[in-house]
Amino acid sequence: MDDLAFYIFAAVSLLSAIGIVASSNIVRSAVCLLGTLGGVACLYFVLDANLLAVIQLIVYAGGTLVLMVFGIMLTSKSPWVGFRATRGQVAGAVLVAILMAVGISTLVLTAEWSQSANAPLKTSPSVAEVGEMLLTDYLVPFEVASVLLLVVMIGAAYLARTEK
Amino acid sequence: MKTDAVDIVLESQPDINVELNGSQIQHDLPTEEMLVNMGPQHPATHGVLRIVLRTDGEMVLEAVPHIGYLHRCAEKIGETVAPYQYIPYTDRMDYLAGMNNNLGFALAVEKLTGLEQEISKRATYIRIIFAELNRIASHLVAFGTYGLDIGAITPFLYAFREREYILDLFESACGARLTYSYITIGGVTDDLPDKFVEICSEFLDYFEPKVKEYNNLLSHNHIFVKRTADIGVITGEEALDYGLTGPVLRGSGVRWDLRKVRPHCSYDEFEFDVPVGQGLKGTVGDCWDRYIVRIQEMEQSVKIIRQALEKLRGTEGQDVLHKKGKTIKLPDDDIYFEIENPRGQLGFYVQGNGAAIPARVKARGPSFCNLCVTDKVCRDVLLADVAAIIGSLDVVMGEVDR
Amino acid sequence: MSQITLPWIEKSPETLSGYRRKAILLLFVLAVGHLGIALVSLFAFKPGQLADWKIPFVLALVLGASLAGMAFTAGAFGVVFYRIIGKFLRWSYVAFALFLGGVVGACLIVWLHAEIFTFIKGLSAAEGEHRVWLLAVPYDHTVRNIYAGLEAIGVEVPVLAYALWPLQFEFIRDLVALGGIIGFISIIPAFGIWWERKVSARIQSRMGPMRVGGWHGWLQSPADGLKLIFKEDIIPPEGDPLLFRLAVYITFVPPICAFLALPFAAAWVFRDLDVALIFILAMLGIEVVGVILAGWASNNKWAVYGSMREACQMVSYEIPMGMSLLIPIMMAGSLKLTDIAGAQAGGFWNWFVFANPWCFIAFFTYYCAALASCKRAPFDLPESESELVAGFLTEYSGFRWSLFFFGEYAAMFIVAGLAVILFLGGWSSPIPEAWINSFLTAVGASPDGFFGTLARGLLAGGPIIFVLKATFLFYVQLWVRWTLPRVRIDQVLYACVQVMLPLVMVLLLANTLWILGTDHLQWGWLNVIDGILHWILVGIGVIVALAILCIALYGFKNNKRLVGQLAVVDQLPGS
Amino acid sequence: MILAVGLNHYLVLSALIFSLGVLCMATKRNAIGILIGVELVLNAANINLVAFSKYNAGVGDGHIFAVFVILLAAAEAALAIAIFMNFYNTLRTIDVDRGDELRG
Repeated sequence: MDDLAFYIFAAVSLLSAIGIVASSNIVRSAVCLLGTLGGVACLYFVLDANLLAVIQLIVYAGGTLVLMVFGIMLTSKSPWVGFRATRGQVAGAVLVAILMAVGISTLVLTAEWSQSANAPLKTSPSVAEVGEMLLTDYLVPFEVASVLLLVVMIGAAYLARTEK
Repeated sequence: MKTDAVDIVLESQPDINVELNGSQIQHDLPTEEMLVNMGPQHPATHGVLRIVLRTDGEMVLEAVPHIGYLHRCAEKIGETVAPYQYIPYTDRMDYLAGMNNNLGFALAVEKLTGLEQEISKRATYIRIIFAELNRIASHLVAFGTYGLDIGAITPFLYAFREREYILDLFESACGARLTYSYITIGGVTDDLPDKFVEICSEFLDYFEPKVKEYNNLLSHNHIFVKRTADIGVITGEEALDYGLTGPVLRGSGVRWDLRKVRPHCSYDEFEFDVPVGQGLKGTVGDCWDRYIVRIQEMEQSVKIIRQALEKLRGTEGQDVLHKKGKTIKLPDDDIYFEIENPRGQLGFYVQGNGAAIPARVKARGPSFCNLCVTDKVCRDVLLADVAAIIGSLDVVMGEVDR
Repeated sequence: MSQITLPWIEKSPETLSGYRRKAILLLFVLAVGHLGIALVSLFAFKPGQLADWKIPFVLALVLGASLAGMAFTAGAFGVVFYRIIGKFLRWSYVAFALFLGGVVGACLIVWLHAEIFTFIKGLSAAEGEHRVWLLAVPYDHTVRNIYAGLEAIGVEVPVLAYALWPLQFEFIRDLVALGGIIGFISIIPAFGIWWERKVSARIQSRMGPMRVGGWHGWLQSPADGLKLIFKEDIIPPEGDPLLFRLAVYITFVPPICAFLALPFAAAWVFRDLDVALIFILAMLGIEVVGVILAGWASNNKWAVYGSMREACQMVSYEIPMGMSLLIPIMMAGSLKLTDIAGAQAGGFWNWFVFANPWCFIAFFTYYCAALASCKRAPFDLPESESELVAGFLTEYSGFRWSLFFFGEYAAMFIVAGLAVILFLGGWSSPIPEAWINSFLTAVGASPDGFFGTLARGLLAGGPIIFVLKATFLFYVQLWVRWTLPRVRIDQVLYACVQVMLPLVMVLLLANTLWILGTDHLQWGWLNVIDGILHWILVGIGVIVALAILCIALYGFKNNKRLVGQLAVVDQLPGS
Repeated sequence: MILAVGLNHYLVLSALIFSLGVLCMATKRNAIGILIGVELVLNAANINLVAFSKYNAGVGDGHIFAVFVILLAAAEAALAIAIFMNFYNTLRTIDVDRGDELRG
């Protein structure tokens, strides 16, 4: 069942990702991004990372994506405004991307991972464990991240204002 | 990499800093101005008013009212029919206060022809009763729809519940519930039905405590006060400059009521107050003041009707309709006469040329004059405030467009 | 029901009888046909001939045909005899009977399913790996195996073995449960809208829907739904048709997904996620995207206004909402909704809302924020009628429009349910179970007997109590909506950022320190204060509950006095 | 069974999404389109982290890293959109190719 779920959600995320690239309309790209984010969140569920999945949904889909759509609305005049790259650029980019995908995939498939790559661990960290790790082992990054968020909040508010 | 769309964006870019009232408005975010058509089909424009809003986000920079969607040549028709036949057309001007419109035109014509002195006392009191009942009905609609504009739906139904009783009273007297043509040249078309006085005073007993209910429900509601106080302030001077009349003028603190200062229809025999806006919740002349003046006027109308019902007791048997009303010929003269309508001063200019049909009829509608202040008040307000301001002006488009 | 007219029935008196005769004939044929299939399927399968390769055929042909035939026959029966049925429906209290019957039936079905699932789980697995030739998935129980189990409990119907065979897969069981959830979700708007109309009518001293379905127009919502389905579906040509269609589903699906994690009782939950609470919040958050897209794709300025307001409002109110919810989480020490509700069992004084002052205030901040995030009045700015025509809904019509309302009412129920689980004790009843048990013993009924089980099931907690509590909070949402005017957008944001956010932060901090003091450091004086405040809050809660009850009773008894009465007007000649 | 999912499946999926993200960044002219590409790349990285945490190292380190990545992505998006607002305010377009001048 998990395998089937993986294939379904992987297909959803991949197709949506392709949709992001293929769509010339930026709002449609953003909607496709919702598909990818949702698909990846479902993959987290499949991987037993429940906390991460809901964080992905609440922060990415509920927060960042709304912010992006907001940004799109503030910066474009009609739903149909789109900028396209030239054919040459697109061809080059596609070539590079294909090379990159093939290269990384080959690397991944040929690499020898330290443990058995096909036997998932039975125990996944629970929410409580992740929380405890955040407040013990990773306390400094956690606090730094909170300061960073504060700085970003102030910085974003400052930057978005027009100069007086 | 230039595309057409980009060029359009570049060219049509208005200046971000808009100069208004001599003050520079700085905007936090780069935004674009948008022209929005509010109306003619919009729930908050009370009919077919169309307001073109120039907005920056939620901020309304400019609001230009466009009128004429309900134009029916009412004034021109006045030149083709006799005054007696013109009465039904006045009903359809301010369709929420038909009685008052009838009264205005009837009084103007009576003054012109000198019929004024021959109207019986009973007819006068009946006219006053119906004009004031209609004032209550009209203010009830204003109160209810103002609640709707602010987003409270329930007061509307309460207002209409009471209005139904008034309409029942009207129906019993003249058979119509909206376009009455009851007050006519030479008096009123028919005498009061049986038991009208008792029923009417019972209605007043029932209605008076309801005003308190409205105040509890809406007037002093925190959200309502927050939405209306200090919004759309019109100072007394501005109100006079713009020629505003009625509750809109009195809301700005100017104690001017034609029933007091130039009493028509023997209003001078009655005792009543003229409520004015005092800025209880905010500044004098804000939306809340205009609103509360209407509520208080309903109470005063109740007072007037009570007295009129008292005075009516000794007048049984008097003729309520003067025979000459239908057959008058207008002298070669003109007249302009104003009365106090629920919405303000309703004036009729009638010019005769010796025939039965007037040479010219012109109406000065209070809603029309009050509407002109929109442009001034709806600047630098939020979109939601536009609904609140238009609602507080209480315009009736039938009368604006005529 | 009788209000719905169908053209092919109402055409003319002559053709009507003809149509009806033909329809009845068709019905008869259908009924006989599927009775035949049912009989054949009952007797044609011999226990000796059970074989796994027959499973797809039996499921598709026999069971599928007879189930579809039954459904079709029932539907056609309803259509043909709707006049007669309509007469029955017009009897008062039929609505209640049907509603109660529905509740009891749903409970019975759930109970039956639970029994069947445990029965299948209890079967011994057949040896070896089994496959149906079309189905590559291996399974444990063969049809023979299930039949053996059935025989052991005395049910010797071979076709049942085929029917039960799919239920051994978790997937199928999930589908069944999903069917239940979707059924519940479709009842909420249908019932909720009708109820809202009745409540608003009562508040506004009028009657509300009175015609369709007889008793108080209780079938109004299905009739409206039918109308909406047949309405013309308009898509603005200048907008983005794809996103216009998609936006509906992005708004409609997440609240339904949220039901997957919402427990109705300890065992009545589709997936008891350990992050259920954040999952539900995330789902409510994704709804915004759909609304923004709806406004954007409509290419209508009012719609864009609506969606921008929605974005502002929802994104900002999610923060106080989530932070208010942190307080009960802190009290329970878990994100699992079943744990949080379980921690409040045993009497209403154990509910978190009365635990300490911070929780008490947090309940109200949560409820306000939830109102705002459900875009219910007084925060209904995104669709505010008098300002934005209909906001993001301006261009929508017909079925798409109704799907938005499905989503909205589902979200309303979810926030009400969350409030119940987190603050009001979830599905546990206000009375401790021990009291009920002792009362039952005092009366003379055994707590484990039939009446005892029934009483405990009804009173001591369970889905019925949960739904009742959630429905009350749902009702408060309606109540507020029909009483208050709408706030302005700047006031909405001011209330969130300047009032609610600092308040909730203070509450969070205070609650943290409070728990630290009472539970971990065990300061005696703080515990004393805690106890006193706790009982004061319980007292307030009892007073408020009694007051609401008294007002409700007063309104119920004097219901004539609420409506404006002026009897003499009826004597007027005109009326 | 060849379709049985293992670590490699996740890694290949992540590689594909990563490449699509890069492609998105390269082909989109709209600044927000580029931001979307960045989000894709970060998501690809996250899939890797979580998959490794599940199949390899075991403890929740991967989860923690992924949480931080999501957090940073959110922060980055907020900041980026603020910058785009500024960009748009100055140049009246969101086409990144037009932002080739160094004056503000």
